[in-house]
Amino acid sequence: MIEFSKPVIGYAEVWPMLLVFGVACAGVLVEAFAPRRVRYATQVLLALVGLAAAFVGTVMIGLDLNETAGGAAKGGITAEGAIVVDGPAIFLWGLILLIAVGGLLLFAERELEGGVSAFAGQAAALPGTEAEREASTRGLDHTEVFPLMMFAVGGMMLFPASNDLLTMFVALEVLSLPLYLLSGLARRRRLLSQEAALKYFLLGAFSSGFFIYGIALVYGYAGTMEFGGINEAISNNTGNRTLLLAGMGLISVGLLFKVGAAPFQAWTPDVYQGAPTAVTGFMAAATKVAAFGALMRLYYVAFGNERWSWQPMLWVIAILTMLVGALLAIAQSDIKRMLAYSSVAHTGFLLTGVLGAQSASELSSGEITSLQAVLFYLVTYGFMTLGAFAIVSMVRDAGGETNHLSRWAGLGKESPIVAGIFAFFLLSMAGIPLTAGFTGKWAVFAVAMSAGAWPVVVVAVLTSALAAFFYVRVIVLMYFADPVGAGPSVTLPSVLTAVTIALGVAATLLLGIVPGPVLDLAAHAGEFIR
Amino acid sequence: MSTEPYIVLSAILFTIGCVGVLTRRNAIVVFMCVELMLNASNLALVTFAKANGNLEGQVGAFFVMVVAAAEVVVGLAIIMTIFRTRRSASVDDASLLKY
Amino acid sequence: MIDFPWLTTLIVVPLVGAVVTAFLPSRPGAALPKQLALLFTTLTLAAAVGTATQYDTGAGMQLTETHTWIEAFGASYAVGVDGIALTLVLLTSLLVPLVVLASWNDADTRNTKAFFALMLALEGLALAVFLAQDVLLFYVVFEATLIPAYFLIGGFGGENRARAAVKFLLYMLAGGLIMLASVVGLYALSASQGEPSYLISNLAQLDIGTVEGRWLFLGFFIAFAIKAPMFPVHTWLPDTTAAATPGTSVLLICVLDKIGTYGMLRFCLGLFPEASDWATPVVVVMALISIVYGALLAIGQDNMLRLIGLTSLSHFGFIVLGIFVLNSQGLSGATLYMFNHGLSTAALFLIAGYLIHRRGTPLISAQGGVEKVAPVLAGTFLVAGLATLGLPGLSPFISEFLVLVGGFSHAWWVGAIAVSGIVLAAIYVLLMYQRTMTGPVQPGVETVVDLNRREVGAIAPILLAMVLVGFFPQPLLDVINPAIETTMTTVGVQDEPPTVPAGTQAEEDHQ
Amino acid sequence: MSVLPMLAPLAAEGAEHVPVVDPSSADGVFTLMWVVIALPLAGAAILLLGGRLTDAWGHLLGCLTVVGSFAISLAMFVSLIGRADDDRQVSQHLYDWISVGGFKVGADLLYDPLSALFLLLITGVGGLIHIYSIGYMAHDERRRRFFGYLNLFVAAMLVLVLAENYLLLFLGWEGVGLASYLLIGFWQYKPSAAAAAKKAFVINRVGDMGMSLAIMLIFVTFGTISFTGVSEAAGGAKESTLTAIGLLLLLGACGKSAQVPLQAWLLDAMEGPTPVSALIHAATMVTAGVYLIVRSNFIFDRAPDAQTAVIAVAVVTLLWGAIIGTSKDDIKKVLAGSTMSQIGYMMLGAGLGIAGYAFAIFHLLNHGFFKANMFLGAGSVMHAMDDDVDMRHYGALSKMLPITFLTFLMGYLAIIGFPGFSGFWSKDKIIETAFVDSVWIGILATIGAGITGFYMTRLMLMTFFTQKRWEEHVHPHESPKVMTFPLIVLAALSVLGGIMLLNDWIVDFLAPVVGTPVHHETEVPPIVITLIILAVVAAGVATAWFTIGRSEVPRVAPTQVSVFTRAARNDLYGDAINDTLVVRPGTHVVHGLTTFDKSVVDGAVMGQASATGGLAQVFRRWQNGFVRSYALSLLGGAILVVLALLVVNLG
Repeated sequence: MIEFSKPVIGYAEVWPMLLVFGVACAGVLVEAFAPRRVRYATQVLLALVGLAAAFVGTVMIGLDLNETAGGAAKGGITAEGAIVVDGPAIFLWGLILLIAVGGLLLFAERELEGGVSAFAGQAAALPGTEAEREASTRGLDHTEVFPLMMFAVGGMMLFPASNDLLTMFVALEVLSLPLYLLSGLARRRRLLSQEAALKYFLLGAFSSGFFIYGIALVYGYAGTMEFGGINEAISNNTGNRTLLLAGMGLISVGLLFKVGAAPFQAWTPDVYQGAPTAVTGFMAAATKVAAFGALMRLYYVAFGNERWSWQPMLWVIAILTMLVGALLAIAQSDIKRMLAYSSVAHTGFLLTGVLGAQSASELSSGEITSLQAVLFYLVTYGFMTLGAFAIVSMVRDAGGETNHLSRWAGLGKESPIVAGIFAFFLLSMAGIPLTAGFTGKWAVFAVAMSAGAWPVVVVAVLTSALAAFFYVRVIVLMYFADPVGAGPSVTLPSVLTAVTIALGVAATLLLGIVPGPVLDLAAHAGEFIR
Repeated sequence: MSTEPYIVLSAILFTIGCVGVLTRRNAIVVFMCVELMLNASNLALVTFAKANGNLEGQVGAFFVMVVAAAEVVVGLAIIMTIFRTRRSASVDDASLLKY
Repeated sequence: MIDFPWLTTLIVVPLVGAVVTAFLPSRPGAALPKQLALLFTTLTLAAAVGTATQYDTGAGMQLTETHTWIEAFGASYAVGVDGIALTLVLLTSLLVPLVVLASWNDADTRNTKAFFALMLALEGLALAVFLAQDVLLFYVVFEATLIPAYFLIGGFGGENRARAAVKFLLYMLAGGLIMLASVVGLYALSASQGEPSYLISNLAQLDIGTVEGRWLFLGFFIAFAIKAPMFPVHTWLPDTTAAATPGTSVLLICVLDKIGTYGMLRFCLGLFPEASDWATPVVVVMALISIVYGALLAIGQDNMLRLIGLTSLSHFGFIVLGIFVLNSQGLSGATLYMFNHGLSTAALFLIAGYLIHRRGTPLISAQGGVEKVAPVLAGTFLVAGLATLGLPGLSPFISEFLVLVGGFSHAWWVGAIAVSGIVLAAIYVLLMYQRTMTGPVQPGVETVVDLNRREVGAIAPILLAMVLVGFFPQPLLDVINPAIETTMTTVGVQDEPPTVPAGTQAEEDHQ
Repeated sequence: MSVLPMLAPLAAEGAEHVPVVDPSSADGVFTLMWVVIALPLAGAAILLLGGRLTDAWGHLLGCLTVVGSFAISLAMFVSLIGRADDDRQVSQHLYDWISVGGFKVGADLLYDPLSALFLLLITGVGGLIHIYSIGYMAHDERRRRFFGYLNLFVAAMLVLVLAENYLLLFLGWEGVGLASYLLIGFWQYKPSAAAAAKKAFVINRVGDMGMSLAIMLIFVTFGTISFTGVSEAAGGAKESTLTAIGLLLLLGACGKSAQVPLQAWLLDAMEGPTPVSALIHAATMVTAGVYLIVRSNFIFDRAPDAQTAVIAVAVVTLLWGAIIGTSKDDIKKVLAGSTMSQIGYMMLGAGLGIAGYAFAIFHLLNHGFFKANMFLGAGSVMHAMDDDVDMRHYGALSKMLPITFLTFLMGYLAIIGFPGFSGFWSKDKIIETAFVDSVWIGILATIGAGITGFYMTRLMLMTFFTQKRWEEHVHPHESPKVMTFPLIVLAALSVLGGIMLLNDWIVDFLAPVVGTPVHHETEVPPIVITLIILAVVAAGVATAWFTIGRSEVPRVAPTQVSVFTRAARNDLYGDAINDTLVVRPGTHVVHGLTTFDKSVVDGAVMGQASATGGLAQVFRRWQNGFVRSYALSLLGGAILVVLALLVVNLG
């Protein structure tokens, strides 16, 4: 009989995450009990303080991490082996929290819609009915978006920090479910928003079906769900390899779906387009960060000894993803769909970094590691994506946001600063030097090249050229084309959106010119704990 | 005891779920098929737990059930709004977002 | 003064100028941004002259500054100057103020301060390209130059500017990204042999395998071939020059495109000597095709700006030829050619720009008889044209002849084909001159006024420089030669000795 | 050394030693060598850059600089004669021009008997023509610029003949080409003038191509391009190499000296003002090809095949030019054809090797005198006839323009080779030497002399004799003194040029440069050959007298003429040949390439771009909006992933 002992959670290490969850729960309570007029302010303040505190906590924990594994890694496993708080996890936490702050500011923006937020006044009210009109005249807001977002952030923090398959699954669902809802809450173009939510939900659920079945198979192979244990089982080579491979494949499907890799990318354009722009920005940036963190932990830790079999698979996926993303983006005429495909292409580049994993013995001193490169890329990607979508939310006409590209013509004349910033983000996404996009690209290409994946790098380079085309097209439209009709107009946002954009610009510029500190931080984070 | 029949069964259930998602138009049915896939996983988990002689799989099955329940909450909410707006639960009707 | 950071100053001054110009408020057409641009470019010229005075011809790479930049990438902020770089720095810093002067009123109806700020930014980045001693730094500034160039073409050009700008940018990006693969490959290679480093001096020590070397070489070469440009990746060139303002074209063709040939010299030869040698036959043939093809196309053009653009295709053929024949005449000639082509083509572009500005059309068929009404314009245009066709006494002759000698030493047929370029050059230059400047005064031309002082002032230094270098090229060659010798040592080639050396015969006669 | 056996037969044949250029450093008056060039160059710079400020006195400055150069040249010449035979080569090093690796070229000047004669010719005749131009161009508002160009020409020509190496020679070579371009197109508002100028330059460039290649080959072979170094080492080179160098130099010479097949520009070049035709296209520049070959004697003497080629070109050209001259009505074009033909004689002389070099130069100098004389005379006639050049509008001018007529007559007698006149001595010597080489060449050259007699007589008759055919409003008058003075001086020289042959002075004088000829006996005595030539010339003169002098000259050229006349009028179809073989195919190539560039080269890139766009449009359709098809692709992806894993493992 196993003697019962109180589980050790290690609050000292995981409290920032718990705090976020706590804030989310508190948000639900606020929603239930606070009077309507103070709800918005309370929710925003609560979430902001919660995220800030969590961020401070993350930094403090990060400074305190003990070195393990001979100095190669830092931190430790806690919560009965379910959660691991190591360097990369802390790094990702910090990043997710920063992006969440930016996302929160976008969520809280009320200037653009003339005093109300971008979310449906009353989601349950049917579009075009009296109820909806009433909700909008009364200036109703769904302040539930804030707790929903906090739950998602909590899930995102748990995702890359989970140390076993089950925790990972739970984290996946915790981060996904609120996002499904958030996607459907747009104030304008309700039909599209709801459709996006439905598609996202059905496909998400479908993919998590694969994910959990994969978990079952891997569990069947290894007899344990813990990553370390799985790795050990692989090195001992016990059990039925078909189970392992099939399980690995199915788990990959779930993760690759989340990061939006081809051929699992189908949901991205539809959801990115339909969801409220603030949600799209947050989701595009933060989900990718969390999912790549989890992906790498799974591949590097659980399947680390099986590298030679998943690397070729990732080659195929990465190449496919880059091609699909770059090619289809060319054909888009909606800015959000174009950014969605661009994000698919970025997934491809990130995968290029992931597949560049090499064991420590293969690396020479001072050489950039795959983990370091991908973490760095995530930083650059996160900020520029958030910033870009923030800009998208500002370009509007009478019917709300004008996402059709033709309506962006002549923006450079109308509002040189906004156009300039957007052009800067686009150039960064295209990977032009002196922007963060370039340094990120360089890093992932370099690790892939070091690992001998030169064909992937060549494809990556070619698709970058292809991708440049559609980014440049937007710049041409903004600067060198004459406006059609009344032309686009830029609604001046409140300081909230402005701060987010400023954050994005600053990060993109600094990481382009002096990426050293962040790269060092990523290097300092060390390896994953096995 | 051989685990094979259970695993085969679970695989068959999973496949049925899959095919169901692909073929059915009604969002509720599609969603039920996803649930079927989750339950196929549960069966596999429990089977492997028995075979491996530890409890992790069984615990996992519980978690999956909880998660599935949560999914239902969210899913039904979304499907309901769509249905109320469109007067249709057919997933094929929701196809404005394309190309 | 010994530790004064000359090279950083060179890079920073125009960049600061760009920022200042861009952020000081002014209306379109205001004089302030123009004066600022002139001030900062002149300061840069002063810094370049200062650098030249500090330069010691025999001392190889010098005035170097090295600071760690991105440690994780092995990248440093490393700048230095040798004979090749100094030549191009002088060219750049000389041309830009003149371009500013010549383009004084080109952007009056548009965003004037942006126009001049972009020019300054372009200058700073171009100088950084020539001075970079670190491959990543080079790559970064190399690509960064595209952005100001792109906006200069697309924002301030004429008809079809947006299309031309996109074409330009995409060509360049394609080349640049291919090069990125090689840049990244160099990192991988360098990391596999110890601490990763991007310093050219360290990379040159690498033990690069034959196959790897050739692939990496290709990545660099393709990018430079597009940049230079060479047949068959040249089609962006005439479109761009036709759409951009002449001043922009000068910056693009006379300064930026030199990066391509400079890169071949510095990186293709410097880092991949074996591969360069291996590629020589193909590159030489491509260069020959470029020479003849560009010249033939130029003959058939009716648009002056396209024509001048295409002549550059021919000239870049010569430069590439000089580089890849791998002998001292070819290499020194090619380096000098970069300088001289910058001068002569700049003069052609600017003067053609004056005429186009007055006539409102770049079409040759719309001109005629300009000499009668504007003799100074015609005269300077003729001198620039004669320089372009390689008339002895003007500087381009020296370099063209050196390249031809180099080509001939490489193989007689190379020299024989390349030399046909001088006939074709005579045809396209003189045909253009004949059709635009001579003959009866065409309708519309009679109102053309002769050049004013500002315009002459922008051209005169170029013409003067061409005559001076034409008669006294040796000071410049003395700067170039040692750097070329170093390059040849790196590649491991030597000049072929003459078959019947003079001097030895006499001794035998005496015996 | 393998060269010795090769040299042996030469040595055995006679004492024909190819001299080596071995100059001593300049001292005394020779240190002023550079000033000879610098004076006109400074003049050109002042006149061209000075603008209208120099309008008033520009022409005087232009004349002064050239006269100054002539004075120095004369001083140097006197000083040179005072030196010993083997000490008549002087060089002056100005500065290092180009030095790259083994390619070292100095700005070095070489003054030797050959250069000395040329210097006198250029500055002397040039000075006279400058003076003449003061009058001729008096009414042109751009006279100052004209003098600037003339000065530029003189400077370049002096560089050409004073250069100590091939590249510096090439500098002068191209410089005179530029001056020629500028001066042919001086009245560039006339489209014909502008076109002629361009044509001259472009055809010359074809020759320059040969010249450039020759220099490269010389460098590759000898590692130097100085005359000193090459002449010293030439004996060691393979004959085939030397032949190649020789042929390439010949190509250059053909361009500059308007020899077949690069002859077509010279007739068009008459678009320039007449003094230009006299100076550049008769007396000096066009003879640069002869100079080049004579200067490169150390190469040609060792490359008999190249010499044969020179002779072939020369003979064809001397007949070609002469035939063209017979049918032209434009007085300047007759003279141009004649120039072409006379240069053919010089080339013939140069092609004959050591035996002929001196005579080639001798004829060159004489031709410089009499042809300049005649061109200026023609200019004087045109001056009188309101710039009409058509001889059919002349007639009976001998009374109206007595000085012009008399001086022209001297030139006429000189060119047809009237005994005692300069042309008689030099042409006779060349034909005589040709007979030694080959009877056929001698016969052809003699025929050429006969034709010369015909067309020059025709010119004389149509211009100065026969009946008046003047245009209305034309009142012929003699030219001012400033124009007749040069005519008189040149006429005197045309008569007296033969003095240079006294005691074989010119042959001995040039011997340090071109070698001492061994005297070969002809099969018939020289006097017989001379008599035959005179007879043939007399026949030509007589034919002209009977066909033109005795009948009425129509004012409009008859159109019903023989095939030969028509061919000659069309310059023997030289332009047509160029057109068919070069210009038209060239135009087609250019147009074809332009299309090719747009559709194939650019089309490939652009097509690729649009193909990518099209592909994107196709794939875009896959995103059809139906969630179930997305699910299908997800399932497909899952299968792909699992299969990929399995394949890697099992395969």
